[in-house]
Amino acid sequence: MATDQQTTSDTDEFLKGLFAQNPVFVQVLGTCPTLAVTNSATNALAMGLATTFVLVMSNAAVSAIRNFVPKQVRIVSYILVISTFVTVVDYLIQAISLDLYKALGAFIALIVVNCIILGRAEAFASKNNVKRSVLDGAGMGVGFTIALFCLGSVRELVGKGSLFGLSLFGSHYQGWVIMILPAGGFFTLAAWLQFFNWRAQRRARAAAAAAPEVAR
Amino acid sequence: MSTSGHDRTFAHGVHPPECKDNTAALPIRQFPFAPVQVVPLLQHLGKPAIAEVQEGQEVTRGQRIARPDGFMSVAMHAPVTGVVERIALAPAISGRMEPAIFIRPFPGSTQEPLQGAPLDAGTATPAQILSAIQEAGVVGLGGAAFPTHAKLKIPDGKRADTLLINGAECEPYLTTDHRVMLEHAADVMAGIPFLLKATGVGRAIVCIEANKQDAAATMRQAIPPGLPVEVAVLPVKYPQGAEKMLITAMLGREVPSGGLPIDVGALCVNVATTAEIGHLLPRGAGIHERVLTLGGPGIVKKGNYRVPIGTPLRFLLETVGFERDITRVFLGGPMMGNAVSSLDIPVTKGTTAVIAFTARQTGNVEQQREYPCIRCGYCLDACPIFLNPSMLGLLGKNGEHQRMADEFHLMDCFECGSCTFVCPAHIPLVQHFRIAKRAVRKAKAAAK
Amino acid sequence: MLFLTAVAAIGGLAVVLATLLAVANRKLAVQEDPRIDAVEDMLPHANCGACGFPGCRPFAEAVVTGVAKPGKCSVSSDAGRAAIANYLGVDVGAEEKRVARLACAGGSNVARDHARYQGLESCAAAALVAGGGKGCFWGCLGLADCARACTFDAIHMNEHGLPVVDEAKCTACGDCVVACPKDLFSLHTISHRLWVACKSQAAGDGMLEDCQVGCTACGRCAMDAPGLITMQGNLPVVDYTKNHQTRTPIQRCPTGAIVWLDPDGPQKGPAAKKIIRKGVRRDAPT
Amino acid sequence: MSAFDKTLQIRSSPHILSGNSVDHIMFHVVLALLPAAAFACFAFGLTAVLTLLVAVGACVGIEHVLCVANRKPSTVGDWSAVITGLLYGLTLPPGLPLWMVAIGGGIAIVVGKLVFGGLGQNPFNPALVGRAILQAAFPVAMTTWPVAMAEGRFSGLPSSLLTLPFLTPRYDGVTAATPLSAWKFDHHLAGTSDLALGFTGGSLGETCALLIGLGGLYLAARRMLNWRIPVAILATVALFAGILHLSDPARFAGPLFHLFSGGLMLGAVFMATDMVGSPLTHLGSVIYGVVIGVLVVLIRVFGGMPEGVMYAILIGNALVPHLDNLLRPRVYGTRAGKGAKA
Repeated sequence: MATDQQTTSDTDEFLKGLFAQNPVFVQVLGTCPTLAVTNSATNALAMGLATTFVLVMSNAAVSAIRNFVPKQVRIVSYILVISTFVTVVDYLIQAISLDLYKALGAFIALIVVNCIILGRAEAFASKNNVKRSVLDGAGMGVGFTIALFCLGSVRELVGKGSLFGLSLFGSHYQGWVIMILPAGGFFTLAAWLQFFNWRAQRRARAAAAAAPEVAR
Repeated sequence: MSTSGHDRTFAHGVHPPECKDNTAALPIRQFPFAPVQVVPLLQHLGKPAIAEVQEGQEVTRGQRIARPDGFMSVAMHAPVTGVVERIALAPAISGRMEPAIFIRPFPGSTQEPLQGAPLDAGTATPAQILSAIQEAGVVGLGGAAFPTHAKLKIPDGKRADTLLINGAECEPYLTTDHRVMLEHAADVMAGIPFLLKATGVGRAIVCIEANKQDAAATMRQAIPPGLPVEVAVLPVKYPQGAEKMLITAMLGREVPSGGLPIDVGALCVNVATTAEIGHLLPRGAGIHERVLTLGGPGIVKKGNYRVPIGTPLRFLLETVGFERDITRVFLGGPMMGNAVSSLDIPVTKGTTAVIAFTARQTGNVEQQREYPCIRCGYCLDACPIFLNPSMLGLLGKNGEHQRMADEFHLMDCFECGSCTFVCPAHIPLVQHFRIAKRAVRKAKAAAK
Repeated sequence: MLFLTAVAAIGGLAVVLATLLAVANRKLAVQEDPRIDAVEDMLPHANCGACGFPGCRPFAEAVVTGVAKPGKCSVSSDAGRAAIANYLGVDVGAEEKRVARLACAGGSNVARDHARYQGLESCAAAALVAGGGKGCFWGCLGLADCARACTFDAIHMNEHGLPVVDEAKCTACGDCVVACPKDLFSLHTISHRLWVACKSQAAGDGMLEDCQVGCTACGRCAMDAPGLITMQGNLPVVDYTKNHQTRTPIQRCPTGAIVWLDPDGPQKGPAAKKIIRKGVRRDAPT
Repeated sequence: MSAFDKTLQIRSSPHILSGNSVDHIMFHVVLALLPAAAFACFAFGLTAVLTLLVAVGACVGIEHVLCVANRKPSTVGDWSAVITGLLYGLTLPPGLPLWMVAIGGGIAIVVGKLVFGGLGQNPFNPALVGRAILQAAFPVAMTTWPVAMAEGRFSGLPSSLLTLPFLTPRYDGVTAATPLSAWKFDHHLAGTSDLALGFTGGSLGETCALLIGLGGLYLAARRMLNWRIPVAILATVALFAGILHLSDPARFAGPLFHLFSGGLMLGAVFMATDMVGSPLTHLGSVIYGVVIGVLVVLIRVFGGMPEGVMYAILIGNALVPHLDNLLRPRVYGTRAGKGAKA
């Protein structure tokens, strides 16, 4: 099944990850980092970018080796590739900001088992050429980053009244502590999922109403 | 065994308003003949009887007009001296059209009932008694209309030790058994020897609820010397008259799930059925009329009447009078009775009462909106067989009929209506169960 | 030194794990006929059971093993059945399209109710309460159990509360046949155009009070088409093994209980009286 | 006689109902809550009146608005939203900013009840869900307790009550620890009679244990409350606390203190007995009550928080489906080894 899928344009390949197949809001993958590190916009963005880097690089590598690796050992190889890049990111963040590194903690290492990455490697990169795999990884990564930022900004805004650490509502704002706690992650994710489902349903209804009785 | 214990009863159950005062004191009155009596060939559980008369043939009151078709069937007798007008379909309470014999009474006839060869309880063999009961067309007059001879036939290897004469009459409004016990105590006592002989049982207990103390006293006095009969008074509770509940209340035994009373050595016969056997067998006659209560707020001349079998409900209501705002008529008590859609339905052997409700009574049932189940648990405390109606209702609503039967003992439900009666959310639980039971039976039949 | 240790560790792990994988691959491999998956993919995934199998996958297994013919799937299109037959290199086993037919025409405009049913909005529920209150004890109760049971959106209730089958969408899955508590539905090949739209065993004028379009058992259709139609009970029965492509039997029917099902609606004979009552009349005196 | 010319109605048996109904039960629960609510108003003055009004108003309002927005008939007529609002209001500390009261009420109805499908579907007590989320969101405001029976409570309002929405409240009046936190953190024991009669600080409904018990008796007498649950909870708490007290009276408070302090009475009588969230069977009810009772004492004595009734009941709620599934009633005629006798 190593045939390249050439039905969509390169741009679409990138854009699909942003909304139509957003890994968090549509595919509901990678919920562990989604819930754990989105208590502030900064953390969310950093986690998103780190994951994007790993996604792009691992997709490229997996795609490049797809024709050499036997089917039986492909998962082992993918994990090896992924964990290598995660280790690189781990060092990278440590070098950029130690505070950020401490805030993200174990979740950087846990990118290895983020099912978005292994999922894309298995579902896409192993069947497509390097260029399209990189685009797919970038799209998924940006989509993941957008989703994390959606959560992180809302949680920081409601929980602390600030964004990227900048206070927005003045010092008298009463922060909602629960939004910073893990429980707030669940509530916010649920609200966003609700919004995306509602949007999808409304579109489906509009499409059904626009199509003039095709079925008959 | 004590005969006055008030502690003997079953667990759970409900206390609906009794509503018996209106008719309990009224003696049984003979009802006139309708212009046409409609005698359905199927008035019992089992196979319909086979008509033995032709159109245009003259029949005498009490004459056999249909013979039983096999063991699970009983004979039919002419309710009136007259002429067979036609044999055609007539509406039945089941919602189907069933074949029936239409008899037009002779206006000038004396209407003297026909009698046959008498049977003596002392000399008859059990087989003779059973066949005589079948020939007399006797079925359970408490409402189920199960052929009595089939119930009394003890299966090989089984043995019964107690015969319960069921005079509980726990349904609201109903007073027929009460009046029969007061007015026909001798017939009841004459019937018991036949039943004991036929089944080989050593003792009989007449079970009466505590709201019929006068009947209990009358029955006690009527016990002839030497007859092993006791009278027991039970606390008032619905559904005490259900066979399983009565056995548990009196004997402390539980009929196994899916089993019969005989599995725990008990037999239950309705008191009116017993009286009928005691009346008919010594005369060699057959059932051609029965006692029923005409009651409910929609009826003007409420009372207990001896009504010829086959009297159409329309004639019944028009004779005793009805309120203008009558909205609902049902046969049997308000807890388990069946609503009728057509007044062309005739009175059959299983008709214990005709109750009519007016808009006032029906209003408080129908205008109650249905709420979601709030898990109050009232239904669990009401169900006499300890089901979980709350859960069953939920599954029924979702159409999970097979699961109801497999996991929650749906088929043990006998539709007494206690759960629906107490449900504050007004969920039609029993209706859900009926649909589910039917679906499960249908699926089972299809699988075979 | 660190570099060497790392290479040794990962390389050593690779050797051990590769051996493990090789063993697992040999011992635990499962073989299943891949054509079953392929055929299942080509089926409509309706799992309706019209083929006589519990669902699409068991049917696919049966087709692959040659137990059943692809044509048994009435839900799939002609092209779909042909594709499966082509893929497996077997014969389609063509069957004529069948549809569900309703043996009742007593909508609320022509049939009256004896009593007003109250309770759960379902035919199965109403049928258990004194038959549902409809004047005709055999007739359609109009509470749409069949329309709800239909997974193909092929049954819709018309303005008189009578279900209408969309022959184009009907796949003869039989769900409505099971759902109807009055057993009014049956499956027929689409060429059966001569149709008795009544199941009432009642006869004569008495039944006309309950339904204007019911069969009065007058027997004219049987007289006009001897051999093709026989009266059984109080209803005409069409023998579809005979030549039934004739409109003769409907000509003299006084109520229009026997009809010719044209694709654009049922055609009544010229003798059928016009329906006078037009409005919806759900309650009439008992 | 005249001829019969009517159309009959037909419906499935039974043809009579007991006359009880859901709104009837709910209304009586509201009635039973009124004495405790009235006492709260007496003890805390205008603050309590406003808090309860806003709590009930928020619950009823949001339920009505969401029903209408979803084009469904409004369900506020069944009184259940009023109960949620009243119970929720009674769990709040007096002086909590009204904007927080309103938000918590909305959360109680939306997250606690409507997302599960409305009345009858909610696994947890909605009032407690609202309070739990509020407690997690605003831990400081939710644990600041103005004193009861303060002077001038009927003439003025504490400034914290009228804090503008989304701003941090500032407290100007006298605040005090609740008896439970006083015991836990300062080892100060309040008198039993003060506790029972409600002359101590705490949430609105945590004060007068006797009036709550009275409401419970009223409902139990009308069979609108499963008495097994409060009895099991209170007995377990008394027993457990009593054993601890006997083992080390200096370290552990006595059973009476535990019974009458905090939200135990309100929780045991009105919250744990919420029909929707409690078990169907009698044995299940007792187990449920014992579990809650044990949890209450565990949290109070060994946990980090002074009060644990809320979490105990929520955990108890979570057990209910399993209790119902495990403890199915034994169906008539299925007793093992009880077959034919003859």
